[in-house]
Formats: sequence, structure tokens, C-alpha cells
Amino acid sequence: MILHILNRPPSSSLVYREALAAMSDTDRLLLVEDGVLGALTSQVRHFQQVEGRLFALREDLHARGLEGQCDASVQVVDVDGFVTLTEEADKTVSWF
Amino acid sequence: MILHILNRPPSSSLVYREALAAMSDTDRLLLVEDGVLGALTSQVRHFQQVEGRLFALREDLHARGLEGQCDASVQVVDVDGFVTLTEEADKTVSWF
Amino acid sequence: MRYALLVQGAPYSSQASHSALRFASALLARGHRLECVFFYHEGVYNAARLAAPPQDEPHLHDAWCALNAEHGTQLQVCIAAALRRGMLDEREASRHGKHGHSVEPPFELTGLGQLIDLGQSVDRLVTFAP
Amino acid sequence: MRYALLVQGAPYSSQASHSALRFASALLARGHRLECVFFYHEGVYNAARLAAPPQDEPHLHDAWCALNAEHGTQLQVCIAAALRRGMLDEREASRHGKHGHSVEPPFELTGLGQLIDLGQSVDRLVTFAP
Amino acid sequence: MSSHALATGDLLVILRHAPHGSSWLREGLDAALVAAAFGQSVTLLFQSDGVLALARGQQAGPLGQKSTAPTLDMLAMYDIESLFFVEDALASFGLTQQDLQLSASGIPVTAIPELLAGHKQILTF
Amino acid sequence: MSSHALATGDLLVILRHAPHGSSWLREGLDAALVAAAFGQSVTLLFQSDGVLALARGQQAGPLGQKSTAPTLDMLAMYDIESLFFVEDALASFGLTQQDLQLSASGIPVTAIPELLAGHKQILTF
Repeated sequence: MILHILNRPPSSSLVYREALAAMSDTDRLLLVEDGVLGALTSQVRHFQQVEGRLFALREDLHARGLEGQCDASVQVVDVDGFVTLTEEADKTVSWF
Repeated sequence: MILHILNRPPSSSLVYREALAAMSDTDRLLLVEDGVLGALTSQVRHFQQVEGRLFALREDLHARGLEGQCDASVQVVDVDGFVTLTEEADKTVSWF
Repeated sequence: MRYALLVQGAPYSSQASHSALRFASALLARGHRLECVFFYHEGVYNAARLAAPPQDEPHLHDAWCALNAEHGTQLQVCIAAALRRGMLDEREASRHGKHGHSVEPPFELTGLGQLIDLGQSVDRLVTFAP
Repeated sequence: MRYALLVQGAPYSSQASHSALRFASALLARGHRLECVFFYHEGVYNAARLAAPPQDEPHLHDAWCALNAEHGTQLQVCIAAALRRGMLDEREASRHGKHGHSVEPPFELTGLGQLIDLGQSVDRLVTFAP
Repeated sequence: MSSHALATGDLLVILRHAPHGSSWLREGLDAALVAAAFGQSVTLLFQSDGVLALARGQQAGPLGQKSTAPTLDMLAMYDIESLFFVEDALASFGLTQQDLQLSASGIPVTAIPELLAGHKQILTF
Repeated sequence: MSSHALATGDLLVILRHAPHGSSWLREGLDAALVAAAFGQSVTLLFQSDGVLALARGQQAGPLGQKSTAPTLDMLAMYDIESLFFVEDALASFGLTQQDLQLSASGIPVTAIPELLAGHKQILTF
């Protein structure tokens, strides 16, 4: 299982498509930095195909004042959880 | 008349939408750097609304080996023509 | 006409500096005047005096210096953007108690107000960003 | 586990350095070891020794140095990416006939081969890009 | 375009980037403040991801990276009171005017060209 | 996914950026060459705008900015022969295999995960 890390939002960059295309059925996707905009209820449709395997970094949502807007389908993890995700994955791939 | 300058391609960045939204009916759009990918026949549909006011920089098409793929609807100018476009415009706005 | 350029991209990382220098040559060849190039955001790295690119690549720092020498174009660097990025001239280095400096003339550290002034005083301001 | 980080973003311009340092703290707190941070692309600017950010902002250069001092994490900078961007240590400066230097220990200029080595020798390599 | 201008002035600063992820927003706001301090009439347009700069409840980032939210509160002190955001952009993040930390005017996408036309100089960040 | 692997190896380098506009492509290729020089088996995947790195007829950029095209010709010397591009990406620019400067294998988007799974390390540029 690969942990994919995405730091750009689907509202301005199309790199999320490349990340999704590279994901197997068991890979996970973590949204970080400006990438957390994709976790908002109004944006999360872009990540439908990885529902249940979609994570977002709490600290980055919080800094942007968006923790309350994060969709319920997204698993919110703090940076400690980010480390855990990297432990559980065989390797990580960053998309930017 | 404003000259808008765009250096990102519609294949990976959505900033072209912001540039188009900001353009009046008489403004012009110049594609430069990686932005020239938008001038290819296969990509130029993204710029339909500014047909006749769409330019692309010859040197940047040439460096990428893409001069032959540029759509006939796009006015190809060299860097001297780029300067002329800035002379003719009241001001320039860069989108990146 | 009187032009100024705003460069926001770091050298080598993006095409911004190459594009700006190319545009500068073309506007000068057409008889215009290039008053100033203002470096902001990552553009401040263009002032790095120690740049040592491979010999078969364009030397962007030297190209800026040549622009200044041949056409009197001022090379102004936003001081706030520069300091945090480690781009200090001798005066700022000593003011911050640091030994050595990374920026030297013809590049000058100036306030962002210079960019605003330029916007008013020149006929055309063109931005080159990453 | 043994970790390494690859940092490709310039400090202050993007969040990459902040994110990498935050991740570094978290992995160390969980008992992992951080062998090395490798700086490539614009990440090489993290090594700028003269960085003078405002006092109310994080001092990223010093945060990297603290990581080295407290945890023995190596700070390796791709030499090819660094030279063209004006990031030179004393040895490279004298080799290129330049006076002064912009990089000093604990940052080390090394070849890209070190990154490849790291990829093989550590358990996890995580990239932070702009 | 309507016959009376939405806003006119010396400088329009267009902010397109979200807070924290890059320094574009901060450096754009700095340019606006300096221009105002130099006596220029300045208008801000928050477009695309830039509308998130207006969101209520922003905090410092990792390592204490400063938030731009306090800078927004300084705009009024510098007489920058002409603040616009693109309505569609705000809506695309599920936010409404009530979610904003300060008062700004929503405009439709179609009104953007008029804003650009009404200013002598335009800077995009 | 098929039962036999498309390609396996030590390192997969994913190149997503077009030539000239940024140094990502050049620096990604450099990483691939160094890995190969260190004896690793290296695969390249050209994805999205990165497929344009393969286009025939590239030239030096402004001020003589070096093209990455000659570097591609060096790949074979370093025993990097496992080159893939995403078919849809190439087609999106109106290009076909005949427009490429060297031989590379087109793969459908659906085959990308298998490539990633088959390599110990992955670097994206």
C-alpha cells in the first residue's frame, strides 16, 4: 500500500487527477497544505473514487479556519497520524 | 485594452479560467512559456471565447518543438511582437 | 516608452528570469527605455552574487549586471522579501550582525515602495512570475 | 524506523519547509530516527546562512540547524542545484574564485548520489515540495 | 458592463492564492499596504483560492508561521476599504458572507473586467 | 492489473512537467541518470505535461537555456531503457508515437498503479 500526499487543491490545480490515476484500489491519499481545500464538503466530489481512503491533515485545516467545513467522509488526522500513515505504507509518493 | 499574459497550460493549471474571466471583449491574451501548450490545436478549445484575440509566443513554441502543432486560429508573434502588444495595450496583467 | 519589469521567479527554477531578460533585450532593441527591474517574491534570488551555473548554461546574474552596465537599468530588490531569504548586502549583513554578504551592486535592496513608485512613473510595467 | 526527507521548496515562498520541519518533529517524537534531510531543486535555499526573517516569524534555517544539533540529522544539499543558485560553501567558493560563501555547516554540499543512497538505506523517504 | 464603475483607483491587487500554502497572499497584501501608505487608492480583489484569505477563524501555521488574518484587519487603518470577492469562488468552498472575518463585497464573475478597466495599475499575486 | 508486471525496478521517476517552463524536468532526469550510474534499475514515466519532454524537434530556450532533449539521448547509455508515457496525455496534445524523438511505450492510465507497485522507490518531478 502506497501513501499518496497531495498539497494542491482541485480548485486551481489539476495534479489531483494525476495522483488519483496513480492510486491502486488499496492506496491512501492524504491532503496537506493547500491540498486540504479538497477535503471541504463542497470540493470532496473530486475524490469520490478514493472514499474511505481519503485523509486530511488537521493542522492545515485548522490554520485555514476550515476544520468545520471538512466533509464527514474524510478522515482527519493530526501530524502524528501523518507519521502513522507513513509507517503503515510501504512507500510514499508526493504530488505537487 | 489590456494585454493579459498567461504562462501556465490548461492541461495542468486552472489559472487560465481566471485570466479569461478577467478579460473584456477587447482585451488580448498572450500565451508564453508553458502557456503555449494551450495554443495547440488539441488544446485551443479552452480559449474559444477570445478567438481572434489570442496570441502565442513563437520562441516558446519553437523551443518546445511545437510550432507545427499551433492552431491556425492563434496569432503567433515573436518577442518583438510581444513588445508591440505591450505598446498597444494600456497595461498588462500576468497570470501564473 | 519607459518600461519596468517585475520579476517574481527564482533563476533556473522557472523560466521567468530567462523570459524577462529576453523581453528586456527586445524592448531595448525597439528603442524603448528600461528604467528598472524590480525583484520580489522568489525573484530576489536573482541577486545571489555567488551564482555559479555550468558554463554551457546562461549566467542569469551576469546577464542582469550587463543590462545595468549597458543600459543603466536599475536592479532593485525588495528588502523584506530578500532578508528572510538570506539575500543581504553588506549594510544589512552588518546591521544583522552577520559576517559576509550575498548581494552586491548593481543590485540594490530597496523598499516595496519603489515598486509602487515605478508603477506610477513608467509607461508599462510587465510582470514575469514562476 | 529510519526516515529521510526530501525538501524541494524554498523557505518562506512555500509551506514545504514548515511542513517538513513539523513532520520531522512528529516522527522523532514517535521514536523514529531521522537520518537525513536532502535539499534539492529550490529546497537548496534552505541552506542560506544569512537568512534574517522578522523576529515574529519562524527562523527556518536555525530550525534545520537545531534538528542537526539535537538529533544528528544530516543536512545534505545537492551541489549541482546549489551552485547555479548561488549556494556555495567555502570550498566551492574558492574553487570558483569567489570571495565569501553562502552555505556553512551543518549544511553540506553533496552529490545527488546521496539522495539515491538514502532511498535505498532508509525505511521511508518523504518528499516536501512547493 | 454598467455605466457607473464598480470601483476605480490607482491600483488593483488581485489575490488568487490561499493562505499559508505559499507567500503569495502575504506578499500581495504587503504590496497593497505599501501602495496605500504612499497615498494610492487601492482596491483588492479576492479571486479563486484567494477568497479563503477572508475566512473567519484562521490561525498561525506550522512552527508559528504567521497568519495573514491580522493583516486584513489593518486594511481599514490604511484606508483600503474597497474589497471585492468573486461570489462563485466563495460558494465553491461552501462559504457565505457570514463566514468572512470582515466585510467585503461579492461580485459576479462577469463584473471582473470592469474592475480591471477601472484601475491604472494591476498586480496579481 | 495484469498478472505479469509491466516493469519492475529499484526506482520509478515520474516526470510531470513540460520542458523549459521550469527546472523540474531537468532535475528529475538528473536524478534518474545518477540512480542508473549507481547501478539501480530505473524506469521513467512521462505523465501529463511531462509527455512533451519526448517531443521531437526541441531547441534551446531563451538566452540559450539548454534543452533537455540531448539528455534523453543519454538515457540508453545509462541503461535506462524502460520508458513509458501515458497514452491519453500524449493524445491530449495531438501528438502520436511518430512525433517522439525516441522510442517509449504508451500505457493506458489504468496501468499506472501497477508501475508504481513494481518499484521500490518513487520520485515525482
